[in-house]
Amino acid sequence: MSRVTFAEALVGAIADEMRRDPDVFLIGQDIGPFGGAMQGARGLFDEFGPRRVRDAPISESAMVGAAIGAALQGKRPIVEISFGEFLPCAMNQIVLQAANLRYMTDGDARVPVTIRTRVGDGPYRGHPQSYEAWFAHVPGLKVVMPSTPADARGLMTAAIRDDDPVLVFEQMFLYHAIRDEVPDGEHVVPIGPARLARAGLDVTVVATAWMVHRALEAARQLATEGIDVEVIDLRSLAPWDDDMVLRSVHKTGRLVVAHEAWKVGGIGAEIAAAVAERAFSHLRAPIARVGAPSIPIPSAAPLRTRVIPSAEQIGDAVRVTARDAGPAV
Amino acid sequence: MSRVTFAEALVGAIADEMRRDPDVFLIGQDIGPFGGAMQGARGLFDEFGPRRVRDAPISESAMVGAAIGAALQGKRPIVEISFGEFLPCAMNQIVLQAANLRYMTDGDARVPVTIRTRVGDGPYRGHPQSYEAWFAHVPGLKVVMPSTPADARGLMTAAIRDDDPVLVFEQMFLYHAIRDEVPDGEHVVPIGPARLARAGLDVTVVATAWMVHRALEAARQLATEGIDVEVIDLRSLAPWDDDMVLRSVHKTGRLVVAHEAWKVGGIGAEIAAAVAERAFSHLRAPIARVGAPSIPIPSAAPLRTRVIPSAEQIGDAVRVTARDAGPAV
Amino acid sequence: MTEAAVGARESVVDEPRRTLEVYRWMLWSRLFEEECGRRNPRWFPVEGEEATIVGSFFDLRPDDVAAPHYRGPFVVYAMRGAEPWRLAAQALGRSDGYSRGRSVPFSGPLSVNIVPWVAGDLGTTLGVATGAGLAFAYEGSDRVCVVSFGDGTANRGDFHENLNLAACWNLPVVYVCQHNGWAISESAESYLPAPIAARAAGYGMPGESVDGNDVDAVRETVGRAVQRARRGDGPSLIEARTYRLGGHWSADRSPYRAAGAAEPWRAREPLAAFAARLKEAGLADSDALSELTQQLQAEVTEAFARAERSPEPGPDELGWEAPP
Amino acid sequence: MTEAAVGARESVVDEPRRTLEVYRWMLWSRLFEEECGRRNPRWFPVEGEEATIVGSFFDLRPDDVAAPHYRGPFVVYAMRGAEPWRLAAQALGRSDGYSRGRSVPFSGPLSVNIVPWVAGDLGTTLGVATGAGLAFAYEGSDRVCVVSFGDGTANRGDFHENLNLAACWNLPVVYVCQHNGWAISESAESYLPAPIAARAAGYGMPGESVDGNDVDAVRETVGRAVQRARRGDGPSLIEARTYRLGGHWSADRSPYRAAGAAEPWRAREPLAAFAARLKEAGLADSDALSELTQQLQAEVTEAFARAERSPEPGPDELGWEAPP
Ligand SMILES: Cc1ncc(C[n+]2csc(CCOP(=O)(O)OP(=O)(O)O)c2C)c(N)n1
Ligand SMILES: Cc1ncc(C[n+]2csc(CCOP(=O)(O)OP(=O)(O)O)c2C)c(N)n1
Ligand SMILES: [Mg+2]
Ligand SMILES: [Mg+2]
Repeated sequence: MSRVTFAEALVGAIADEMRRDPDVFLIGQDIGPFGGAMQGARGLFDEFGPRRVRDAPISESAMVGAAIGAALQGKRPIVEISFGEFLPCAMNQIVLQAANLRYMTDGDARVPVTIRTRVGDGPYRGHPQSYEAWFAHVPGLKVVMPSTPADARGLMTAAIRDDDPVLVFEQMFLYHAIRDEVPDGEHVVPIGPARLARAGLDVTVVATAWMVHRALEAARQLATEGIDVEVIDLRSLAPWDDDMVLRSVHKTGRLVVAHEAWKVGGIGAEIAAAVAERAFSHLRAPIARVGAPSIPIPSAAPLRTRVIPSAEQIGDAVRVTARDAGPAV
Repeated sequence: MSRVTFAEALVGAIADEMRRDPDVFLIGQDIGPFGGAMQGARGLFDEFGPRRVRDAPISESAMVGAAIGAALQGKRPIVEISFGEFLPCAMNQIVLQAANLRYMTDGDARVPVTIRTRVGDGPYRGHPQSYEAWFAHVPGLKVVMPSTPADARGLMTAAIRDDDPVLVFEQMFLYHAIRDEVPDGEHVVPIGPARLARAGLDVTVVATAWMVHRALEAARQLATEGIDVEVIDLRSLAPWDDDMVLRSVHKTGRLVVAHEAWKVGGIGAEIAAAVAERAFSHLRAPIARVGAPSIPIPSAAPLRTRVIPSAEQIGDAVRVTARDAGPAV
Repeated sequence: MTEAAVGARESVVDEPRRTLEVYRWMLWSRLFEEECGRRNPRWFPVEGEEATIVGSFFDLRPDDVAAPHYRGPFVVYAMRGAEPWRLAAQALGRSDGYSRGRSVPFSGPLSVNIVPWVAGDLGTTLGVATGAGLAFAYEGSDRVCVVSFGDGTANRGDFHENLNLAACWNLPVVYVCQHNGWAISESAESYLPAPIAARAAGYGMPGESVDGNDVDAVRETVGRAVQRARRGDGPSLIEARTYRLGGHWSADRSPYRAAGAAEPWRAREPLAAFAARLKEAGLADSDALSELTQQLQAEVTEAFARAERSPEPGPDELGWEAPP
Repeated sequence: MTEAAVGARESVVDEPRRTLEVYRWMLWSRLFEEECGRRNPRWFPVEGEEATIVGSFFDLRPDDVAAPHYRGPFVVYAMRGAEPWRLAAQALGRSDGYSRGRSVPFSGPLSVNIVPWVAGDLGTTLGVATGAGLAFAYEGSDRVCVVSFGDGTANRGDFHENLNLAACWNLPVVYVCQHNGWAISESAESYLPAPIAARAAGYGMPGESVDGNDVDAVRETVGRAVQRARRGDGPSLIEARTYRLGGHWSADRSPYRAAGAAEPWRAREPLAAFAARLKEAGLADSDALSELTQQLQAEVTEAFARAERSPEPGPDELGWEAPP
């Protein structure tokens, strides 16, 4: 075990995979001597040099397209899109090539491309919008979003080893804020299973990335009020762990979903809808969703703070949910 | 009243707005002498000429960007993206410019751009994927999806007159298949309110575009089985008519949502989640969603048929929902 | 002509056997694609563009990657080993088609080292092809990728990003514009303010224009660019000027095109010209050529007959989360 | 020099009063932006690029549209009438900033006919600027739009699509590349295989390279292109070669850049050179210039002081569906 930051865990995973597998390489902007946006590729250039750590022109679409093409030739490229707000520039390659290739070739083509990108609020406040829900809607793509250094390492490793395209959404606030234990050596977190971040009996909170931490913060407060919250860190958004979520809701009968992206049409909508479809008879209160309100994410810090869901907001949603006595038919 | 096709209704709305307002013009591919993909711009070039009906190079991003820029100068451009599968090519302009401008300028900038596009299965089977759910997730965009010639005309008119960017998703199967009454003269369908396509007491079905027709077909069959289905044609996806949907669910206690796009992460997820949040105590059965399974939409007709939700599938979902006796707590 | 150019000409256009083979493939393409159009009113006819297509891809090595334009790619798949009857099944959307009915009709098998068509949006295959070049550069191999695309497609942002990326990274990719003068109903004058080849200078790569109806010229020009790429000297852009004799799709009568506009090009359509040259050079006589036509037509007919016995795709072909 | 060019030079660079005004704005930009950087470690410094920026936009008419690059746009907003203290408030994210804290710090007021910055993705403003030109062409007005963008941004697909669209439709847009040799940590040699100006030929539009540190040359070259656009003769591409003397952001010490790499450029930074020329031409003496500096610095300081009294944005500024 060593204590590393979220960013260090991500870089560590990439470095280890590059050591293990000569077909793994990195394409991105400013990933060379600069070390990547927010130092998210730090040290890789020094160790692996310009052949395997390739600074690219500002051409997100070509970067992703080239990664896909190289993947069809047996390579396992990682594309670094500096910030998630640039994914729209590469949308055609991601949605119409990466996602379709395997199915449309009846499995002949595999696309082991990892697309990593930084999203959400963060220390520098730039480029906060996060579109992970779009990609979870598109068959053929996998989507992960870690909340801890250990999962950052394990999911990045799994993404690189996966034979399908995987998008890794790296929340920026977490980047340098957290230092935590990460297993030494091989550490793979399979894509799919969620993580039980806190066991509880009264209310299930399903959260992603930064909101996992805020949900845990809320849970600590709620414990003092006699509400025992179960926090599930979704960590894989596509596929997502319906099993763990449904089992938890069977137990608690109450569900709150929390994420940083816009509430409307966010990943929480899918979780909530699936639970309303498949665990309805176990629900004892309305499902609640917590997410950003329907405005573009503003720039100034005091506005940003009001837009991004707080631990208090999550706590309030849980309180309302817990208070509800059960369905009035 | 005249009886026109869906496509004719769309073209009629555009023509009328162009006659009314000299600032309205059309940008697209093959909208000139050719008359637009699937004849969706038929006759406009003859009447308005090349200044106002502008054939563009294959440059979806520039087309949308140019429309936005012209809109900031007081024009009201309509951009025709021949098929919805090309929206990913213009995603950066739609999401980062069109959607942000009004909010980020504190309302100084308005973006009266209409983006029309063709989606779904259709007579020629090309370009079936439909991404309307993405846009409903992005604050600052409006999204409409008509199912009848009358609404096609009325919503297109409203879109063109709206001061915000509106995406009009035109389902291709409906294009020439339906001929129906459309009011003569001015006909505006406000963006927002849904349409009660069929009143019923037992189960609410919320559907979009083609699936409205299939839901009605299912409802006719179900009526013979003693199940009285209420069909709501959502027609506006952002904003959507939570009021009508919630009121209907209050009455029926049962909800099925149906759309042609992928079920997972589709617009149905948002509807289902909102109902599970806000009308939970009225729900007497699990919410059911009907949509395409999680595979890229295949090309061959027999495969396509299996992927696109049928009236039978909607009917089955309703039957299961109706049968459910109410929540077992 | 430079030394390299002479080398290229020698290596690609001097062997009678190969010249006849080129003719054979162009003819095969004409007949096979006609059959596709006959059975599918939404097929995209390639008549008139065969010299550009065959000339661009004929001389590639089997281990090179070919990324043909969506219009007329079947001959490229066939030259590289795809089975005609399965291509026919692909065109018809049958379960023996290479994608088993899943992908667009003009796709082909990955096994013959192509970039398959998995969607209909133009421009993205330029990215995937560039990526093949990236893999080859990464490996230090001497494989190359040739990608063709339409003159309309050359205006998509992906064109720019990819040519620039290939130039920056010195990738072994040859970009061939299959310039047929049209993008559906729009004529190239309306969307191309300058020759495509003039765009090459902006990326510091060679750009050449070639008569796309002269298969020898196409082979030579593309051949030179391929050699350059193979040597590690980077990408090139080639504009092959040809003409779409038919409509955008088979049933399209092109009412938007001035009457007679295609006539000058019909007069110089590549097959007849090639046949005349073969006869002139004594490589084949009329009898041989019409026998060849008959033989190929028989093969094509047989391929389609077999394809039509292939079942329509069903649940097995659907795969993944197939609903019951 | 052509006749038109002479006309352009006459109209833009011959008036002493205007020349002094140009100097004043360049100096204002230097001082104002320094202040921004001092208060915000994530500011994007523009030191060294003032001649390109002021020279590109100074001679526009108020009813023209200006779409400046994200690096250093404040002087463009100010020249067109934006209030410095509100720009300062914008830079600081205060409620009196033009976007009331909503948009990125480098945005400005729509009222002065600009393309505002509403997101951080590079390239999209090229589309919006092209659309301004479309509106002008549509109206038949003689207004024009000048848009500037970085040398790194020139590789985005939007560059290609928009220059081509403007060329096809003959739009009155002048595309100015503010070529400062860097895109964050990458040097232009790594991402530009050829000069940007060489890309113009691919769109059949004039392309020129100009010394971006020579404000007269920039004014003249852009001025000529503006006149051309105003006359209805269509778009142009201009590459103004300048240099980013500082880091990508204020606190960036550019460790990725070879030590001393900036020195030759620092020696020719535009302000000192301009001051020397003013003195040489007898338009100003050292005293006048240092007095001007003091006066502008005082104005800048006052603007920031006032901006800092502006409240932090709160619920009122949030708007729309503001949560309670
Ligand atoms: C991104 C995108 N935009 C528009 C289309 C619709 N479309 C299909 S074929 C075609 C014309 C293509 O022209 P060109 O590239 O010259 O190829 P050609 O058809 O002439 O072979 C168009 C516009 C598309 N398929 N993809
Ligand atoms: C589409 C997009 N990709 C990447 C970035 C990240 N980024 C911000 S500034 C910058 C460098 C831009 O270089 P250039 O266009 O030359 O402008 P300069 O910073 O030199 O003024 C990059 C890559 C971005 N903002 N947008
Ligand atoms: Mg063409
Ligand atoms: Mg730069």
